[in-house]
Amino acid sequence: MLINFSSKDLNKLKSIIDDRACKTDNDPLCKTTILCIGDAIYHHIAIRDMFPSARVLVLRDDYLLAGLPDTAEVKLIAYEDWVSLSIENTPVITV
Amino acid sequence: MLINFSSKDLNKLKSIIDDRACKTDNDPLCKTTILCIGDAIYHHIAIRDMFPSARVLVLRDDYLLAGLPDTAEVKLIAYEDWVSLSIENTPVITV
Amino acid sequence: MISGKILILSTHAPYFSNFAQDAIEAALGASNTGLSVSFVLLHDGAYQLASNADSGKQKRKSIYKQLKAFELYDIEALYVVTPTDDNTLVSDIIESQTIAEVIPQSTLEALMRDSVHVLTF
Amino acid sequence: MISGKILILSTHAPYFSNFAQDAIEAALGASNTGLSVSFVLLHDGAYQLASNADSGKQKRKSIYKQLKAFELYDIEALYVVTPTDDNTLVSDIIESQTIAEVIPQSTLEALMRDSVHVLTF
Amino acid sequence: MTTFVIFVNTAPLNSINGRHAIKFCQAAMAAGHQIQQIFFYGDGVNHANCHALPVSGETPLLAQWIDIKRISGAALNLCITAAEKRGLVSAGNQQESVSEAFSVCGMADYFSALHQNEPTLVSIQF
Amino acid sequence: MTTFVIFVNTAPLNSINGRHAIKFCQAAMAAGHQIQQIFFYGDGVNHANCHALPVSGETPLLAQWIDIKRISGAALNLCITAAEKRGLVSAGNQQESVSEAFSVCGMADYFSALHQNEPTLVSIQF
Repeated sequence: MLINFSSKDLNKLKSIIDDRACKTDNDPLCKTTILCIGDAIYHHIAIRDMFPSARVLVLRDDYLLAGLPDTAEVKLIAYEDWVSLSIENTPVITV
Repeated sequence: MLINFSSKDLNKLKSIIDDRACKTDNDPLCKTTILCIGDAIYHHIAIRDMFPSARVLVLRDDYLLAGLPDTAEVKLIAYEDWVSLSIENTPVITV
Repeated sequence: MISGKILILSTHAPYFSNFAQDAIEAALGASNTGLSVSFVLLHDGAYQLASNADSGKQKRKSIYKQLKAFELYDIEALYVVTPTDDNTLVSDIIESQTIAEVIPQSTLEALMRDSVHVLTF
Repeated sequence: MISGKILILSTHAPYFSNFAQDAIEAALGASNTGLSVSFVLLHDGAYQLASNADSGKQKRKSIYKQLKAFELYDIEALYVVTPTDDNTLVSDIIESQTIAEVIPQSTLEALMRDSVHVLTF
Repeated sequence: MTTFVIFVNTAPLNSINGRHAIKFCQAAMAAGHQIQQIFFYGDGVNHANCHALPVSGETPLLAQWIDIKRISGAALNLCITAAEKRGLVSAGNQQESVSEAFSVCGMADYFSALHQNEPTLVSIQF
Repeated sequence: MTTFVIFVNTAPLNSINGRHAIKFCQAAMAAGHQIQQIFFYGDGVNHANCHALPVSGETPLLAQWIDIKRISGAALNLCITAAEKRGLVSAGNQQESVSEAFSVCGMADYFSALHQNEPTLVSIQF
């Protein structure tokens, strides 16, 4: 499952997914992926803390467009990665 | 000062006004008035708790449109009151 | 994974924006095309279940009545998710309604994982 | 109360919606008409001060450069309000910029009370 | 008597704020106040679209704006920059989808109203 | 090869999501995938307005949509109900402000694509 999260309303994300459900069956392939886009990029650390079992990624173009620092701490991905992620992690849910 | 608050982002309201400033010079006429409209009507109690020194009102039409219970606890006002409030409490700030 | 199914998530309060109406029209459109539709109210979407909304007097098309009519349009299931925070306002609305099946968040997650297509409004 | 003055509050992050641009264009319009404009970045609006935004490469009109050019257009004052919560991301941005005067929330409140007209974006 | 200057920058469908503005103007007029102008900015310019199909059973917002203009004499001013960005005005000309009750104008039409030294002038944004 | 069905329900100015959708489609095409259709719903229908003035120095979104259509063969489908509510389609006819690259259609055009029993079909909303 891939969640494209574009909002700053973290409660909305919490109402959709619980951290316990982010890693089903202990199978790493079943991990939920949360991709922060748009306004959500400012909250990627809070989101990572909120969902430690999920894989939390950030869209590189948006992150750089905002002028935020490219540190090792943040996992930035390109559009081509987003395409692959979408294929490998259906359903894709945009929130 | 009248603040028309239509959002559910309470942090935005907090970034604009501090409760200490809601009652200036101990003059009751200088009280800040917060009018909850639109999505903010669902949060009027949280807003009242957050700003105990402010006068917190709710637009009646929106409250009834949402189907929320008309209790004594909530101070509902009509459009004609909104007009008077706007005249008596300039500037009017819409958030 | 089963095809021919769609999950629609409605996350906004009614009347103050167009999202609740957009979600309903998408559900009807999907059902018309023969898709099996599961419709879930969550987050602020639960407020759509307030049955005594003053929509008639204010000349607004009733969201509640449209949700209530879902069964006439072969919409498979109407759910509302139990709120995760303690919000008495929304809890009261959910308790006093009878048109949506109340499900825990874990069921929503199962619904999402079982879906091929999801739309969110 | 002094007339001929306007206060513009810009509360949104840049680029992801049109609000930051709308606020800037309103400020320029007000200044052109001879109004004395005070422009305040607050809440997510403080993110507009990130000077190394990748807008050029992504072919977006730079919000930061437009704010920086405010003094050329007789815009009286550009302020940014110290964030009320401890947000290191925004604090770092505010500390490393030089185009906006940093003011505490109490100054914003004084600005609002002294204003006759206020627009928020 | 107070004179109101109204600023609308939200779209008719996306937000209830336009409806708020209409009912506010109606209440202000009923109380004997004046509406000097309604200025449509940002997504608010979409209020001028005369081809927008109203929801069945709902009173069209456009008809209510035109009523406010008729009764109060308030100008319905459309910000040209915002209208151009949204394709309602092109090469300086209103598209035929823009209601004739609206006037295309610059931001100066709004801000010069605020410039007047009138303590009885109140500006409100919706 | 995967086939994508794209759903856009945000306005071009109000949200960056439309730009996301464009760059996503471009990346998908570059990787050899197919775009079956882009369906514009809600405020997304405003993407079809050919009179919208692009910001100077920015590549117009409309031109990029048309490029995607040209290269991939993807249909640019405009939901008729959403377009009518926003005055882009009136009495069943496209307004002259709607780009000819777009086709007005019903929701069935989108949902019947999802109906097909294709495991390689992925739907994404922007």
